[in-house]
Amino acid sequence: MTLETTTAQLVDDEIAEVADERRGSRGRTAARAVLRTLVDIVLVVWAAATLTFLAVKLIPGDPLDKLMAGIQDVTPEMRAAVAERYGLDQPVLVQYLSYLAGVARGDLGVSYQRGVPVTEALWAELGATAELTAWAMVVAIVASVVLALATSGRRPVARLLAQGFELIAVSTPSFWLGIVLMTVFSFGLRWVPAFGGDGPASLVLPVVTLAVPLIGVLTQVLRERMEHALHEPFVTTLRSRGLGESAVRSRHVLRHASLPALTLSSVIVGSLLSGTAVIETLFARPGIGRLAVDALQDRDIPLVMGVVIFAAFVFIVLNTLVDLLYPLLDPRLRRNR
Amino acid sequence: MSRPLVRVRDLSVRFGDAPAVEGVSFDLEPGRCVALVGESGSGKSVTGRSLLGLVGPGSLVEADELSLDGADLRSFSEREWRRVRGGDVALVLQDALVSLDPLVRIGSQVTDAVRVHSDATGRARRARALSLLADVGVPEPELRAAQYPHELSGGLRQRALIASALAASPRVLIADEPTTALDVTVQRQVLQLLGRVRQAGTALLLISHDLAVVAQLADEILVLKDGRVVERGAPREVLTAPTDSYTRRLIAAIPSGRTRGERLSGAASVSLAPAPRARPAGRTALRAEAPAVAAPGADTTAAAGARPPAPVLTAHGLTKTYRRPDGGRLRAVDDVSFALARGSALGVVGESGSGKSTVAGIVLGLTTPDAGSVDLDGTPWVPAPERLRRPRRHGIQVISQDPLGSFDPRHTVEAIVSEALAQAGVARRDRRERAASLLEQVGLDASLLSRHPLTLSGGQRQRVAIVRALAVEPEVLVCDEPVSALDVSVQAQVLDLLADLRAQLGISLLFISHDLGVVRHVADDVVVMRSGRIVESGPVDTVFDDPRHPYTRELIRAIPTLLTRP
Amino acid sequence: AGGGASAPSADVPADPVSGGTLTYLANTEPPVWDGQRIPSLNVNSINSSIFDTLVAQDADGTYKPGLATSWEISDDGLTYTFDLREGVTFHDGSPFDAAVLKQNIDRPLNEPDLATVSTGIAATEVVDENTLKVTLSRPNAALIHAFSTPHWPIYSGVVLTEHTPAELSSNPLLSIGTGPFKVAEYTKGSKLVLERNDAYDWAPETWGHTGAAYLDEVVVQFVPEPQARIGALTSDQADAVDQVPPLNIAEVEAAGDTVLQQDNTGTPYYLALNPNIAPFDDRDVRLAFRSAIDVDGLLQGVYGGVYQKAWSTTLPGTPPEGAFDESLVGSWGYDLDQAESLLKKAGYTAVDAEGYRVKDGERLTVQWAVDSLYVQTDQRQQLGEAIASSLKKAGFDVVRKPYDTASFTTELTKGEHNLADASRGFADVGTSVVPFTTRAIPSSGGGSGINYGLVSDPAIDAAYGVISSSLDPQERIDAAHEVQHRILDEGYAVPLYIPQKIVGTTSAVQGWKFDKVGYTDSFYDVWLAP
Amino acid sequence: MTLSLTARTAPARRERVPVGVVVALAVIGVLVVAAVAPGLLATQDPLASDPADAFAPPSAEHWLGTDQLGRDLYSRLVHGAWYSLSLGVGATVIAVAGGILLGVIAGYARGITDRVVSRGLDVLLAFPEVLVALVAIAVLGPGQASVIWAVGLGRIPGSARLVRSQVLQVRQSDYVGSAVTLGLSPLRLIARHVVPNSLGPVLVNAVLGVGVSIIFGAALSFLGLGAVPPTPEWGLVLAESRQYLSIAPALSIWPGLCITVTVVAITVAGRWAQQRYVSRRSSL
Ligand SMILES: Nc1ncnc2c1ncn2[C@@H]1O[C@H](COP(=O)(O)OP(=O)(O)OP(=O)(O)O)[C@@H](O)[C@H]1O
Ligand SMILES: Nc1ncnc2c1ncn2[C@@H]1O[C@H](COP(=O)(O)OP(=O)(O)OP(=O)(O)O)[C@@H](O)[C@H]1O
Ligand SMILES: [Mg+2]
Ligand SMILES: [Mg+2]
Repeated sequence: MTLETTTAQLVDDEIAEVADERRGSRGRTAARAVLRTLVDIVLVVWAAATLTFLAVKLIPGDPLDKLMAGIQDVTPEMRAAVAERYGLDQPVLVQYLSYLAGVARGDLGVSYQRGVPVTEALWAELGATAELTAWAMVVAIVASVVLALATSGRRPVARLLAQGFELIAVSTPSFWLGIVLMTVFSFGLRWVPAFGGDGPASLVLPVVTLAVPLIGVLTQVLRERMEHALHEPFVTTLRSRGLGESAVRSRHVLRHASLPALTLSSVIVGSLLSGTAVIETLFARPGIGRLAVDALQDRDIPLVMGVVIFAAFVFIVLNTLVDLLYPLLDPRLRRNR
Repeated sequence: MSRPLVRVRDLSVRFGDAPAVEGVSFDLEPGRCVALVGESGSGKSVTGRSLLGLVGPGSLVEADELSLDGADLRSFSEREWRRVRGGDVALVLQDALVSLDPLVRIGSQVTDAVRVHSDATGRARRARALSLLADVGVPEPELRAAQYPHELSGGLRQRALIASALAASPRVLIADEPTTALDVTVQRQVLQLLGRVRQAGTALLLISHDLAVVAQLADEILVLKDGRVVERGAPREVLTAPTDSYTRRLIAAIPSGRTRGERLSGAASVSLAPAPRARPAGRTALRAEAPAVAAPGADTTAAAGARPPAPVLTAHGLTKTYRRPDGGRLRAVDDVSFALARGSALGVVGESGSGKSTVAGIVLGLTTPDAGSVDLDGTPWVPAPERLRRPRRHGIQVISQDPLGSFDPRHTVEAIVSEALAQAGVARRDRRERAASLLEQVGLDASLLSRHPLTLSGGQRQRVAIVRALAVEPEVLVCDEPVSALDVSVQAQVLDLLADLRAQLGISLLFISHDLGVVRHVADDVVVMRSGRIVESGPVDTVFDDPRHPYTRELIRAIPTLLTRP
Repeated sequence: AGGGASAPSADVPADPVSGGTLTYLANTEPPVWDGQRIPSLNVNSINSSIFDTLVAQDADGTYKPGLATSWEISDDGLTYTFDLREGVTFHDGSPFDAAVLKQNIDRPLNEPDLATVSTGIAATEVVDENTLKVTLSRPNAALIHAFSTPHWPIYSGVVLTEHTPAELSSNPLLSIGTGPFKVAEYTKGSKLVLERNDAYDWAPETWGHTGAAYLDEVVVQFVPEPQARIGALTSDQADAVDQVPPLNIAEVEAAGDTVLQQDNTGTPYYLALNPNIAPFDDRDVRLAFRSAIDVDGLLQGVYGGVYQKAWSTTLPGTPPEGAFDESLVGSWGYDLDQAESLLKKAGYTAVDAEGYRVKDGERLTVQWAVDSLYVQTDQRQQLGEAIASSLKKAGFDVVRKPYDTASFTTELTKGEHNLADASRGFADVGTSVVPFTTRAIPSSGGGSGINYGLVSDPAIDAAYGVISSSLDPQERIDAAHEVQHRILDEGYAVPLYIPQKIVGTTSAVQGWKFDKVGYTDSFYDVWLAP
Repeated sequence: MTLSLTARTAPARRERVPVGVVVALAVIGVLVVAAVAPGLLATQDPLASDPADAFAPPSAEHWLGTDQLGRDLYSRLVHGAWYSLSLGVGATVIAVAGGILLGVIAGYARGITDRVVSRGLDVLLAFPEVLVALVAIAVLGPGQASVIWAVGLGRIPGSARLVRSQVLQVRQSDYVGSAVTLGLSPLRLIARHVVPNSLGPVLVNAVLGVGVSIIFGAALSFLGLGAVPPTPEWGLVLAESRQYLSIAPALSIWPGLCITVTVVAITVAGRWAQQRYVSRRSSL
């Protein structure tokens, strides 16, 4: 849902910025780089925890009501007992500090609604989300590379068709797409099951639903960057050495386009991990996205905060990973040898 | 051999309706060099590329004959072209710095053509890459082959590019501007390399806008203008006895020591009297004290006057250190001191990266030095709080290499000049008139006011930049490579204008250039920089005629000489 | 209806056969698996296959032996003595006895946030291995009923000793009971697999057979999208699906599948009016409001006539038998003229430019607080919109204000709303009365807050006192009738429709059962025709 | 460079607007009319329900038929344009305004301010957009305004980052240097040069963001957190219609089409603007 925000334009600037930052930090020793990453993680997690804590406190609705839901004759004593158990009787500042202390120990508290440690709840959902996200990314990347290779800067008709597809792909609400795919391919043609955790067949529809808009975005970026690279002088040099069109594209140009695609992908993966609520709901799959929405609706504060901290953590880690991958793809960003 | 290797007869290339090349004919023979010269856009590159079928999309190539070794190139299919490219005919592209894939190792790129045109094994290709790199004079080929383009200096990159062109032993080498963007010293090495290639029996098509470069190598020179050959012949004839007026102007416009005090463009000097209007008292006084004078000893057209009491600009011990990308420290400017006499021109020369622009930035108060100070008019200027500096900023202005980049892309000429006039305190209603008169003074039509800089020629743009600087009536103009992006003919106009500024307004110039000819033409005194330090300084003639520092000597020796007189 | 089962069709063998896997698509996944923690009817539909109850409620609302072979209630209604069945073992092989039962019944004494804390249980005592005595602090007429529901799951003692309550809540693999199925596999958010308990030999007489269950396996998948459930059923990806929307019944039947409909018990889906603030502080306005709603017409439009109008706040079939006051049928209805005259009487004589009634310059505006999650079930959103827009005819300006569940509770606590909608399913009349008692008024200090109308009426409170403590069914029934009359007379609520459980199955599925509330019961008797 | 130069100097040669863009602009035109003056296009009251006449097929009275409550689908969709467009535009305005404020501060101020604001942006970027929206809606309560804020707030960090990188580029440019040597004050410099020149890609991105916001709003409706019924917001109409997919598929097709066509039209127009901008830029 969030991924379409990132247009080619944004990616460009992001690349420029990442490259700048990289260049700036190239000289640092490995130890310093690790330290910097750690400090970043700590800072971002702290800020995320603090912001969410504030936001959640702003939300109307007493979590105690939620905790006591269903009990018919609640006495004030019972409320007090429960409040004490969850630390809700403490002043807000104390709650905040003890929460931070918990986070520092890797303890995100206990979910009000599920009664299990938040880390456990997240961990339980992570697998399903990761599976869905990973496959969707693989499908999206393969499809967009093929599409971009085949249509960048040539074959006007195919290019036009592909562009039309991309436009529609990014312009269609994914829940709607999912319902249509399900109706046609599962209930109508009966090719694949719509749900059920068994086997890869039941993954097909959710993965495709998730991947289609990604394909749209990624192909657009890839093609735009490939066409950009095709105009670079080095391409003329390659051609003047007698290289054929496909060799120029697949061996050289694609690599140039893969840099922005990589940045974009990391942004996408980051947002997918917590933003797949719609697909998960539709296809009856477990996952972090659904967990997040439910937690918020239930005022399950520890769980909400856990999801945010998790998302922030994933975001930073992915960024760091991409930072590490960059120099592999682009030697200009490598540390001096 | 009766037939030449490549025969071009009446070649014309058009893009849509616009002709880029018309009626060009020449022959290439083994071991000989044909040179194409001419100003930017005259069709040199297009001519060269048509021998490879790489003119570009939307082009129409026609010729009475276009043949390689007897084979008619006009009828080639894409497949056949591919066999020719890199195999028989190789191209060294114009922009050496960006003509190698930045993501692929040098060694692999050098043998691209080998991979395409033979089935040599990886091992054989590797060996070939090393020997090629060694052949073109790349030191430590083992190391370089494993590096990426950005890790090589410009000269090494240019040599690697030539090596990659030579990989499949082509019979024809097209070298498009192989030395632009290179320092004089590196330029000399590359020219020597091309000379060796030619000696080895390769036919060479050399393309350049620089007559001096071409003069060293060519057996035949073709001068192009607007896609047509206006003059051709052996270098000696073309350079010493040009028959075409364009060629003559081209040659005359090349600045050098000989041309000092002469007008390069042939046009008359312009009148630059400041418009009569009320000026802040302090500045009027200053003017009165500093009449239009040039530094003594300079044989400019200006009359010599009394020596001014103090230099207008002095720099003491400027030092600036940057953090290098690899974490190390780089002394971009190291203990640099100099003085700029009122009304004189101080040249700053040095190879790329020697710290010239950094000095300019410090003097302009845009870059904060780590140490050292600058006095303007005898009053501390750098370091000083920006708040105090702002009211004095009009006194020192800048003309940069890229005038277009120095204009807000949204602004028209009028907006650009008006902004400066506003800073100078000119009332809104007077601005347009004043701007028009300033433009006229530098030889531009007032009708340009409504134009966008984008639609102006390079020379016009640079003059607009000068107008903007003049609008605030500066005492010092810092010129950072003001003409290096211009064709010789345009360059001549701008240099003449700068001379007029000095002569008529008494403006002092800090003139930065890597072109020693230009510096020698313009400057009274010169400082030579290397790695951030001043290695030599003094009056321009002394330094050029009797260089004492070995680096200066090397620089001067490397200047390509225009005429191959014995 | 009531405990109904699908009639076997002609071409299907009449004798049940064993074996097979049933794939059942439930509409939601229970957020919590421990029945004691949350009174979710959906969790009952699953837990009833895993756990046995202490007593079993029969189709007629009476109670039959379950894990307790007999029980005795002292005259003061404060002491219950249960004799327990022998030879019963949990799925983990441990035996069921009084000590284990004590462990289970003692849980609310130690965990203040269990839904079952307020049952009045004060102490339990193991008399001997198969006898347990339970002492109450106050009489509780609904206790036996409570013990007949899976809200009192009876866990293996091993589980209770070794695992925290939190673990029981989140992990159904710990749901180790004595029931006919055991949990074999669980994927959070996706599915739960039940496997037959071959040792099962203690089915209560309320069931259709004895011995082990027929099905080998039941796969329960959680699919919230109704359209997806229907698609799965009609494309044979599922054997049974929960909650077929009324409008889709025809479609399901056309595909050759069977639709089972079961009326719920407890309260109907009703509108609770807040009589504390204007305009509903005037009884005439409340009654005018009720008369202005064309319940039958709206139900026909929104549900295609599948749902029936409810006449009272207690549904027919709610135990004990006779609790629903039949005399109320036809006692009220749609009457715009009456609404108009009542409104005029209440002072709403003028009509403004937009057609709304006005009194003293105040428009007749009704703020309807809506729980945005809750209304998504059963097309209640559509019904609500239709009601709101139809009330314009009588001059009511109904404004629906959605809140998410947590804010909704808070909003009601403030008491600034005029209207809220609700329904409560439970197979005992007490539950249909509680939502109108003072004790159930939501407040920030305590109380579970199911009295959405914030009604505080001594007459109802007194009657509820009888209903909740009397052990004499007739006394309870009389009190319940009194409450139903009072609510309708005073216009505290507008009953709308009788909720139904509508389950779709393939034609092979036989022996489907619903519990007394009207929810899917244990899969024990279900079998698949070959 | 020479190339575009000639193109620019010859204003006589007018740029041809591609057919697709013309269509897109026409669609946007119709949408704006529908949003601003739905009465001109709609044939019925979008809220008037008649459950007895539910799921009526298209007819002269109901051009696209009626929905589950017997409301005129066509009129609902016409009236929905306002909600969807105001959501898209409103959220984008919030995102861009917030983005400019934060981005200019971060990009122009150097040192500690930049570090603090940039890190802050990192944190905000790390927040899942869905959660930001959910929290915003939970805090602000339901309603069109909340949804606009929710979607807009979630997009501020991305927009701020874009502004910041633009400002960084602009402030390194020669023309800013030249303006400094002329002695312009910082505020004048920001107002005259930095902000106007940073804005181009930001605005183009904003146009594309309108479509993104509309889709995001529709997803919120699907999750039951978006527009409030009986608002005829397209996302909500679509989300509601999915329950009747098998009995009245047209109910889903039309709102789905409205969303897709709108977003496609806005994107096509935005791309076109972007290309024009880029080609103008690169020719500079
Ligand atoms: N692909 C192209 N499409 C359209 N016009 C082109 C193209 N390539 C070159 N031209 C035009 O052809 C003319 C000659 O260009 P060419 O590149 O040969 O000039 P040049 O002499 O090499 O100049 P320079 O010194 O700047 O490299 C120019 O007017 C240029 O604008
Ligand atoms: N902002 C900066 N950060 C880091 N290093 C810089 C910066 N500006 C300049 N340098 C480095 O300082 C050195 C001197 O640069 P400077 O631009 O002054 O050289 P120059 O003599 O003007 O060269 P050229 O002739 O190529 O313009 C170079 O090595 C350059 O890379
Ligand atoms: Mg050229
Ligand atoms: Mg420089």
